[in-house]
Amino acid sequence: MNIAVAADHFDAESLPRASEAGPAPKRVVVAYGFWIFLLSDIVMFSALFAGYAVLMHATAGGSTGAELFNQVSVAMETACLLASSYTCGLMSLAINSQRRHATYLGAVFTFALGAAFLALEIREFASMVALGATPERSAFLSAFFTLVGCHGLHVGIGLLWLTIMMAQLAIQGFRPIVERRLLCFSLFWHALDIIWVGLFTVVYLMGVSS
Amino acid sequence: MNLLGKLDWSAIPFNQPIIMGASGFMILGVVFVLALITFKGYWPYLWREWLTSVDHKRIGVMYCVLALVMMLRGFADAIMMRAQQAVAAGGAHGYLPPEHFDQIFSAHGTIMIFFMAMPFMIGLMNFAVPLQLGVRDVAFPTLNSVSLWLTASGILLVNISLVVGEFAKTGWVAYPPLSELQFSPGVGVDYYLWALQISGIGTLMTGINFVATILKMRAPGMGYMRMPVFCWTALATNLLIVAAFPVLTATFAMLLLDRYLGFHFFTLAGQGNQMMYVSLFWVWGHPEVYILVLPAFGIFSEVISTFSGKALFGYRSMVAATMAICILSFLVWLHHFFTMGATADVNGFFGVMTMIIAVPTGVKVFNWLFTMYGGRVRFTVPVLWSLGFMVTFVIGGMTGVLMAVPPADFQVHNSLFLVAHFHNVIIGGVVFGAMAGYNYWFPKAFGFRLDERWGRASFWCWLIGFYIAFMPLYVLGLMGMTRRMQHYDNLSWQPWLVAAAVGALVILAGIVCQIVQLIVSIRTREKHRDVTGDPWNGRTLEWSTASPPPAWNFAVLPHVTERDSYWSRKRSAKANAPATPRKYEPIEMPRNSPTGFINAFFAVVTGFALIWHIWWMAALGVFGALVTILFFTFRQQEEVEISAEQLAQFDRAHHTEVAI
Amino acid sequence: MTATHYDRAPGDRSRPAELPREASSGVLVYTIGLFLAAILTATSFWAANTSLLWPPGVPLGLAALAITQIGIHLVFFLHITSGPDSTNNVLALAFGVLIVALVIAGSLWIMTNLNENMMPSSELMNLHATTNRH
Amino acid sequence: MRYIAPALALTSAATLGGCSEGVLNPQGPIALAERQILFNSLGIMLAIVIPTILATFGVAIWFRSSNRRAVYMPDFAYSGRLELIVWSIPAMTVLLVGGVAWVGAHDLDPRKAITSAVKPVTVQVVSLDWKWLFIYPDQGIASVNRLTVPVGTPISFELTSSGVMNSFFVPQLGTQIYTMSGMVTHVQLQADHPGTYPGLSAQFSGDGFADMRFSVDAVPADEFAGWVTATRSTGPTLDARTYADLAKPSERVSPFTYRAVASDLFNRIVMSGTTPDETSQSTCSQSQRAEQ
Ligand code: HEA
Ligand code: HEA
Ligand code: CUA
Ligand SMILES: [Cu+2]
Repeated sequence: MNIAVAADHFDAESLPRASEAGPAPKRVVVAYGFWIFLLSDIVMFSALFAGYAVLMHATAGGSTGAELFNQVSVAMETACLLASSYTCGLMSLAINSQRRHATYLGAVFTFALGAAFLALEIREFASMVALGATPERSAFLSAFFTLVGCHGLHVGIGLLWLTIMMAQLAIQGFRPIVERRLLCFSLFWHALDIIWVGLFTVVYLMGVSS
Repeated sequence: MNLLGKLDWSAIPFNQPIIMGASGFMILGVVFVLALITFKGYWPYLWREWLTSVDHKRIGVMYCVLALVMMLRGFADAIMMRAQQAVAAGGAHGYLPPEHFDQIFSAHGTIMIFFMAMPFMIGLMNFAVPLQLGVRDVAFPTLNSVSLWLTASGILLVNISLVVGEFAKTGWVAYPPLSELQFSPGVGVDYYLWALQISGIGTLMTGINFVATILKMRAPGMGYMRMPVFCWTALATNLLIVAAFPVLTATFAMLLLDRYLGFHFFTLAGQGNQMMYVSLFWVWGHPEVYILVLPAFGIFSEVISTFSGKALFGYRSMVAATMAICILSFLVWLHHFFTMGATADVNGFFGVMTMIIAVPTGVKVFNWLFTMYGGRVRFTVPVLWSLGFMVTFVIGGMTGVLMAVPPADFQVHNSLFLVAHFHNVIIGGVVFGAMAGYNYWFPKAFGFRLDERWGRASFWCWLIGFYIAFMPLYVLGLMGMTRRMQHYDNLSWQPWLVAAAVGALVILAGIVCQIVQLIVSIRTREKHRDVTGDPWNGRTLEWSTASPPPAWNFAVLPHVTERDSYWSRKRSAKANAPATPRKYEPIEMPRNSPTGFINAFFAVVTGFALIWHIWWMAALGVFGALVTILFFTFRQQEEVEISAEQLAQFDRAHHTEVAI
Repeated sequence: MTATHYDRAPGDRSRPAELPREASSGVLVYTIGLFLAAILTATSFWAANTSLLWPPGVPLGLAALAITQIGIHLVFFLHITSGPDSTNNVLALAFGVLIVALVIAGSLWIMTNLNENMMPSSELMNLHATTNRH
Repeated sequence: MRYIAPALALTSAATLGGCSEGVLNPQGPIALAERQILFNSLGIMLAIVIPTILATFGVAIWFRSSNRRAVYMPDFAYSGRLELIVWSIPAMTVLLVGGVAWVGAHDLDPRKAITSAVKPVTVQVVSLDWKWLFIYPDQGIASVNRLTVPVGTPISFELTSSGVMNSFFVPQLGTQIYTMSGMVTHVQLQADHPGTYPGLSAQFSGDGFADMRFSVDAVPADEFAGWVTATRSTGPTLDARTYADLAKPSERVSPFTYRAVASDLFNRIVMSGTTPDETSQSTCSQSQRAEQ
C-alpha cells in the first residue's frame, strides 16, 4: 500500500468510528441513558414475572385465574394500549418535524387511550375485589395484583409525565431539552406496551388456557 | 388514628445504656460538627461548593467521606460483636442481650455492604472515571447529585434507627418468615427495607449514569480497546448495578407489601413461598459482591501497572475476564442456599458455575503478576495495599471455591468459616482496593500526597490485624461454630475468639493510623504538595491535568491515539519540542443544583413517615419530592459558560502544558 | 464532524440530520407495526380460547407469538435496527434480554425443583386438598 | 498424597484448640466423605494458590525498583504463550474441582439413601422457637432437644419448621439442611460410633437462636430399643394441644420425652402454616412472638 495515499486519506475524509468520535451529542446520551433505565425496569418486571410464575398455582383454596379473568376486558385493554402506542409514534413524528398542533393531537389521543386502559384495569380490579379476590386472599392474588398493578402504575406515571410534557411544550416550545424528554417519553410508552405483551400472554392467556 | 402513627416515646430506648450512650455520642458529634460549621460561617461555602455541587469530583469525594463515616459506625459494631463473643462463653452471656446483638450484626452487615463498601467504590468511580475518559463530567451531572443524596438519605435513616426505634434483627439478608410482620412486628425491618429501597434507587441511577458515560462520553479517539482498565471494570460494575438492583427493589417491594398491606408473597399463610425470597435476594446478592470487588480489581490494575512502570500485562485478557465475571455472576446465585434441599443436578450445576468464576479471576491475578514481572516496582503505599490484596484475596477466593463444592458447603454453610471467607475477600479485596485507590488518587483530588510513613503503618496494622482477626474464624467454623451466636457453651472456642478480638483491635490501630495519616498530611501539605499534577508518573489521562483538576477537567479535550496515551505521550515528548500553544474555546458546564439535596430531605421524611406509619407525612414527603423535580425540570438555564480567557488563565497558572 | 459519525439514539429513526424533516414514511412504518401487532395479538387471543389446537402446545405457541410481537414493537415502534450506528443500543438490549432470561428461567428452575423436592408426602397432599379446596 | 499436609495442619489446629466436636472429627459415613471432599478440594487448590502467593512475593521483591540486577522490560505487556497458560492453569484446576463438585453433589445428595443392610430409622424433626422436637413415627414417641439414635443405622430425617427457617446440623454427622414451615426437607445421616454429639441450628432464627442446641446420643441398637421402651412408659403425650404448648417460644429447654405421639401430628404441623384461618395456625408462634 502506498503510504502517502494512506496518510492523505487519513488527513482528509477518514471518519473516525463512532466509538472514537468523542462525546456523543446530548440527544444520543440522554436517550441511551433512558434506554438503560428501561432495561433495568424490564429486569425489575422480570423479577415480578418470576414471582408470578412461581406463585401462579398458590391459590390457597381461593379463586384461580381461570375463574377470575375476563378475556373481553383484557382484549379491550390490549387494544387501547396498542392504539396508544401507535398514536404516541405519530406524536413523535410530529415532534421531529416540530409541528406543535399535531403533537398536541397525538398527545391527547395517547392520553385518552392510556386513561381508558387504566380505567378498564381499575374496573377489572374492582370487580375482582368485589368477588373477595383481594391480594390478601392468596399468594397467587398477591403476585397477580403486584405484577399487573405495577404495570398499571407505570401507565399512570406515564400519563402524568405526558401532561407535564405538554405543559412544558406549551411554555417553552420545542427546546432541545423538551424534545429529548419527549423522545424519552415515547421510549417509555412503547416499552410499557412491550411489557404488556408479556403480561397478557403470561397472566391472562396462559393462565386461562390449559 | 394517631397523628404520629406508631411513634411514641417508647421508641427511644431510654432503658438501654449502651444504645443511649452510643446515640448520645453520635448526636453530640453531629451537633458539634454542625455548630462548628455555623460558628465558622461555612454554611454558604458548603452549600454553594459542595451540597449543591454537580461536579463529579466533588460528588466522588463526598461519597468517600460518607463511606468513611459509615466505616466508623460499622467498625464500632464489629468491635462490639468481637468483644461480646470473646466473653460470652460457657455460662456467661456477655454484655449484649440477644435483641441488641441481633441488631448489631444486622446493622453491621447492612452498613458495611451498602453504606461503606459501595459508596466508597462509587465515590472512587465518580472521581476517576470521567477524568480517565478525558471528559468534563458524567452523562447526567444533576442525576449524579441526586444519587449521592439518596444514598445519604438511606444512611441517615439507618442511623436514626439507632436512636428512634430499632434496627432489623434478621441478619443483613432479612429472610422471611423471620422478617415478616408475624415474627418481626417492630419497625426494625421497615428501617432496613426503606433505607435500602431509597438508597437503592440512588445506586440504580448511578449505574445508569455511568453506563451512559462510559459508553457514550469518551475523549475523541478513545475506542473501547483504549479505555483504562479501571473504566472497563467500572463499566462492568455499573452494568451489574443496572441489572441486579431492580431485582432487589422488586424483592423488597414484595416484602414491603407483605408487611404493610397483608400480601402473601413470603408468608406462611396464603401459600406464600419463603424460598422465593431467598432465591430472588441472591439473584441480586451474588452480583452485588462483584459490584464491590470489580472496581477494586480496576484500581489494582492501575496501581500495579503505574508503579511497575509498565503497561498492564494482557490488557485484552483483563477486559475479557472482567466481562466474563460480569455475565457469570448471574449464573451462580444458588450457591448461597445449597442446603435448602434442591436436587443434586441443581446444586451441582450452580456449584460448577460458581467455580468457573475462579478462572477469569485467576487470569487477573496472574496478569498482575506478569505486570510486575520485568517492571520497576516502587513500593509506595498503594502498591503495598495491592500486594497485600494479591496474597490475601487468593486465600479468600480459594475458600470461596471450597464452599462452591456442595458437599463441603453442607458442612460449613452459615458457619464462621463462611464469615471468614467473605471478610477475607471483602477486606482483602474491596477494603484494600479502596485504600489503594484512596492513597493513589488523593493527590489528584487535593493537590498533595498522603504521608507515606503513616500510610505504611496503617497498612501493616490492617494486614496483620486482618490475619489475626479472621484466620481463627476459619478454624472455628470447622470446629462447628455457626455465625450470629450471641453466646456459646463450648469453652474451647473461646481462645480463638479472643484472638479474633485482638485482631480487630490491631485493625483499629490501623484505622487510627489512617486518621493520623490524614491529619498529618493535611498539616504538612506544603511539603507533600504536587504541582505537576502527575506525582506517580501516571499513565492515564487523569494525571495529565492539574491537581486538583479544574471544574472542567480539561480545557481542551485530549485526543487519544493509543492505550495509556498519556504515558506514551510523555515518553515521546521528552525527545520532541514543547507542544504548540493551545487554542481555547469557551465551554459550557452544568449549573449547580440543590435538587439532589432537597429531594433527599423529602426522601428521609417519606421513609421515616412510612416506617412509623405516619401516612400524612409520607404523602407530604412524596409530594415535596415531586414538586422539587418539577421545579428542576422547568428551570430555564442548565449551564454556565466558561470563557476561553478563563480556561487559558487557569492553564497558565497551573503549567498544564504537558497535557495532550 | 457531523452527527452521522455518532451512534444513533434509541428510538430515533435513522435520519441523517441534514435531510429535511419529513414524516410520511414514518407514518407508514408505524402503521405497518400497528397492523402486524394487531394481527399477532388477535392470534394470541384466538389461540388461547379455541379448542381447535392441541392444548399442550398452546402455551408454546403463545410464547412464540409474544416474542414475535415484542420483536415487531422493537423494530417498528422503537426503530431498533442492525445498523452499525445502533450497535450499542442492540448490545444493551441483548444484555437486558439475557438477564431477564436468566432471572426468569433460573428462578423457575430452582423453585420448581425445590417445590417438587419438598412436597409433603402424598397423604399430606390429600390433607392439604381437604383443608384447602372447597 | 498432597492433601495430607493441609489435612494434618488443620486437624492439629483443631485439636490444639481442644476441639473434637467439629466437622474435622466425623463420626459417620456422610461427615467422613464430606471431610475427605473438603480436604481433596483444598489440596487441589493449594497446589496452585501457594505457588501463586510465593510468586507474588518473589516477583515483587525481585523487581523492586532498587534492584539493579533485575531487567526492566517496559514493553513486556503481551505474550500469547503466557496468555494461554494464564487461562489454562485456573481452567484445569476448576475442571478438577468442578468434577469433584458435580460428582460430590450427586454422591452426597442429602436425600440419597445410605447403603446399609440395616433398616433405616425414620425421625421427623420440627424446629420450634427455640428448641428441637424429634418425632419417631414408627416408635410412636417423641423427644425434645435430645436425639437418640442407634449406631450403625441410617437415620432418615424428615424435617419441617413450626415457623421461621432453621437449619438442622450435627457437625460430626455431616450435611445440614434447612427446616421450613409448610415444607418437608430430607436428609439421611448415620452415626458409626457411640457417643454424644452436639447439634445446633445453623440458620439464624431470632432472639433465642444461640440456645437452639441439642445433643445426639448415638447408642448401640439394643440400647436404643431399651430407650424406646423406657420412653414409652413415662412422660406426657404429644397431641395437638400439648404441641401448642410446646410451640410457645422458650429458651434453654432441658431435654425431655413424650410417651406417645398423635399419629399424623407431623403432617398437621407441616400443613398448619399454610392454611389460612385455621385453628391449627395458632400453633405457630404467631402472636406469642410479637414482642411488646
Ligand atoms: C464490606 C463489608 C464488611 C466489612 C468491611 C466488615 C468488616 C469487619 N467485620 Fe463484618 N460482616 C459483614 C461485612 C463486612 N464486615 C457482613 C455482610 C456480615 C454478616 C452480617 C449478618 O450476619 O447478617 C458481617 C458479620 C460480621 C460479624 C458477625 C459474625 C457472626 O455472624 O457471628 C463479625 C464479628 O465480629 C464481623 C466482624 C468484622 C470486623 C472485626 C471487621 C473489621 O475488621 C474491619 C473493619 C472495617 C472497616 C473499618 C471498614 C473499612 C475501612 C475503610 C475503608 C477505611 C477508610 C478510612 C480512610 C480512607 C481514612 N463481621
Ligand atoms: C467482595 C465480595 C466477595 C467476593 C469477591 C466473593 C468471591 C467468591 N465467593 Fe463469596 N461471599 C461473599 C462475598 C464475596 N465472595 C459474601 C458476602 C458471602 C456471604 C453472604 C452471607 O451469607 O451473609 C459469600 C458467600 C459465598 C458462598 C456461600 C457459602 C454459604 O453460604 O454456605 C460461596 C459458595 O460458593 C461463595 C463462593 C465464592 C467464590 C467461588 C468466589 C470467587 O469469585 C473467588 C474467585 C477467586 C479466586 C479463586 C482466587 C484467585 C484465583 C486464582 C489464584 C486462580 C487459581 C485458583 C483456583 C482455580 C481455585 N461465597
Ligand atoms: Cu440465653 Cu444462654
Ligand atoms: Cu455469592
